[in-house]
Amino acid sequence: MAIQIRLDNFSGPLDLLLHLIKSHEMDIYDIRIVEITEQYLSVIEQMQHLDLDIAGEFLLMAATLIHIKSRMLLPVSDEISEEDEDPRAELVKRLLEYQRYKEAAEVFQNMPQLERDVFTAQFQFSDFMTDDGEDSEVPVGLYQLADAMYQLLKEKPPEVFHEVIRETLSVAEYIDNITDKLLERKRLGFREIFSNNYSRSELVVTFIATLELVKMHVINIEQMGDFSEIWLVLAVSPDQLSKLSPHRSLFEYG
Amino acid sequence: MDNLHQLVEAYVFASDSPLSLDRLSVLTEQPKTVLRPIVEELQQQFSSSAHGFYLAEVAGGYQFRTVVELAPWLKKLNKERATRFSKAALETLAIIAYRQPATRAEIEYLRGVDSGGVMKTLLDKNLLRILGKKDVPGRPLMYGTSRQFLELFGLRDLNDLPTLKEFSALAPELTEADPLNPELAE
Amino acid sequence: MDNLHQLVEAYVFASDSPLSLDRLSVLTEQPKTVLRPIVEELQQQFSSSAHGFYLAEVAGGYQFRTVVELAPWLKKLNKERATRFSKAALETLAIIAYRQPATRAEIEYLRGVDSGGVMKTLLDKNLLRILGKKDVPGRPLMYGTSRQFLELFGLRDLNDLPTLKEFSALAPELTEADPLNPELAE
Repeated sequence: MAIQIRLDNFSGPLDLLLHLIKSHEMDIYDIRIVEITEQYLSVIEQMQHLDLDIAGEFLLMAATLIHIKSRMLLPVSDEISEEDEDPRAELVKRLLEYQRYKEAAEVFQNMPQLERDVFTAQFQFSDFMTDDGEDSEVPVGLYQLADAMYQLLKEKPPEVFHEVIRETLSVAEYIDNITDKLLERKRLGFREIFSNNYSRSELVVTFIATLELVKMHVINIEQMGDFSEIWLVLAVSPDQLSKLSPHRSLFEYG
Repeated sequence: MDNLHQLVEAYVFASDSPLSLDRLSVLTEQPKTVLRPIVEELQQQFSSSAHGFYLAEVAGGYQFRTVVELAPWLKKLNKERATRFSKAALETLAIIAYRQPATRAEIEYLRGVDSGGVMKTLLDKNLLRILGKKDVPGRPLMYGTSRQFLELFGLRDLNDLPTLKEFSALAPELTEADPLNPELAE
Repeated sequence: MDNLHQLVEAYVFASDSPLSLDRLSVLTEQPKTVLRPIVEELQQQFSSSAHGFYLAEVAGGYQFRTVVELAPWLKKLNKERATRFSKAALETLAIIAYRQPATRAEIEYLRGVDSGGVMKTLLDKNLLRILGKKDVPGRPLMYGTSRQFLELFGLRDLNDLPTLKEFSALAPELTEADPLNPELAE
């Protein structure tokens, strides 16, 4: 059966999945996973023109379906089958939960809405004027407060904040950090040289440190293909490396 | 005061948002025990089908609103101020309304899609508010619905939300769906 | 139509501006000869002193208005509104909340306008407090937020302020703007 489905009619992968389950008259508690995966993938294949962000979310669900399918095909060993959860359980739970809110959204849509179905008085004061100056006032909440700050920062160039983001980060220190890690591992993924919650300045300094190490022929940079992981590989012996340390002051960047 | 009934009616009519008994009490300088029967009287008075509007109880207060049945006619006033909500916006609103406080990660786990943009729109329309931070690692923001949300749908309070069970055809043992693990969403 | 009276009442009630008989005629799809007696009936009905508003004839149309005699009372509605802030006040408060201790010069640099008046209002409302003098030439005053500020926004402490980083993540198209580090706000 050829399905003509426009993905933008669906608010997300769960919405699409629910639609497929219903249109194939499946029981949500007993999804025929092979069939539904096939159907789902065929819909995804049609979406050549979809923007990448959305596609990613739909593809994630495709991966989930394929994963469940593969787990269903695995032979079930007798000993643990009692405790083994149905591979579909998590998905079913999510679908049911999503379905409730999807239905709630439809109920909301049909409820009488102010200014659409129901109106309040368009009141006019008699014979005295109100202070119109107050009209621009907004109700106050945390969102409004944070938004006010956010809008201000967006308009102002960040140079105002250099005094607060200036941290005592030296390139030499970061060169040491990277070489220390390389002494342990010989080979490091580019992403691994950053701490978990790096700040912008930390990122810059780390990057400069990396370039510096390449320039000094201490490390080599390798990449297998476009957009794949970038690897930092130690190009000198550990002994040579330790000799570098005394000169670290040369790399101080003020 | 001689004509408190008249004054209460005028206040409710003139206020741009629903007036609570507390507020009315401050405005009229009368105790709530005196005001309550007056409000009830007004409700009764405008409940007759002869009237085009009635005294609704919304968001913890009272407000005159047009009768729902006249909606198709009143559309002709062409006020078009109403927001048309997208499916994504209504889903997000529903999740937050029923699960509040809810974090962005929880919402996105449930919907399966990035919801930041939709949430921002709802926040800008004052339908959501930030309730604080959740006491879990990373301290994500928690969101809930606002007073304007109640006003939009003419709800007295959150207990007034349609019960999910009423329109959900779930197997009975599952109607009390477990709260999902927010951690899973991350 | 069965209940034209009800519909006319609702139209006049919900309309942004006074409704003329001509307009009412188009809206209700009824001739003016039918509508005129209905409008007169409505005028009569709301003319009693029991009502807080009446059907006024203004600018060639009809509109519900509050009774003139109640004006002194109704003025109080303006004064006793729930907490609202002007954009200027909110901006100033936000800058001080996130960047305290902050001097007036810093605030004015960010806002680009004189902020003395707004700051005075906020100080009068006890939302700000003076933290001391900054050790720079001229020794300007440093400002921070008060306990009342925390109460107003339902915050336990300043760490409860939404981090601008998470906040900006709501709107992907804006993430290029430099998000502030929450830690720096203290």
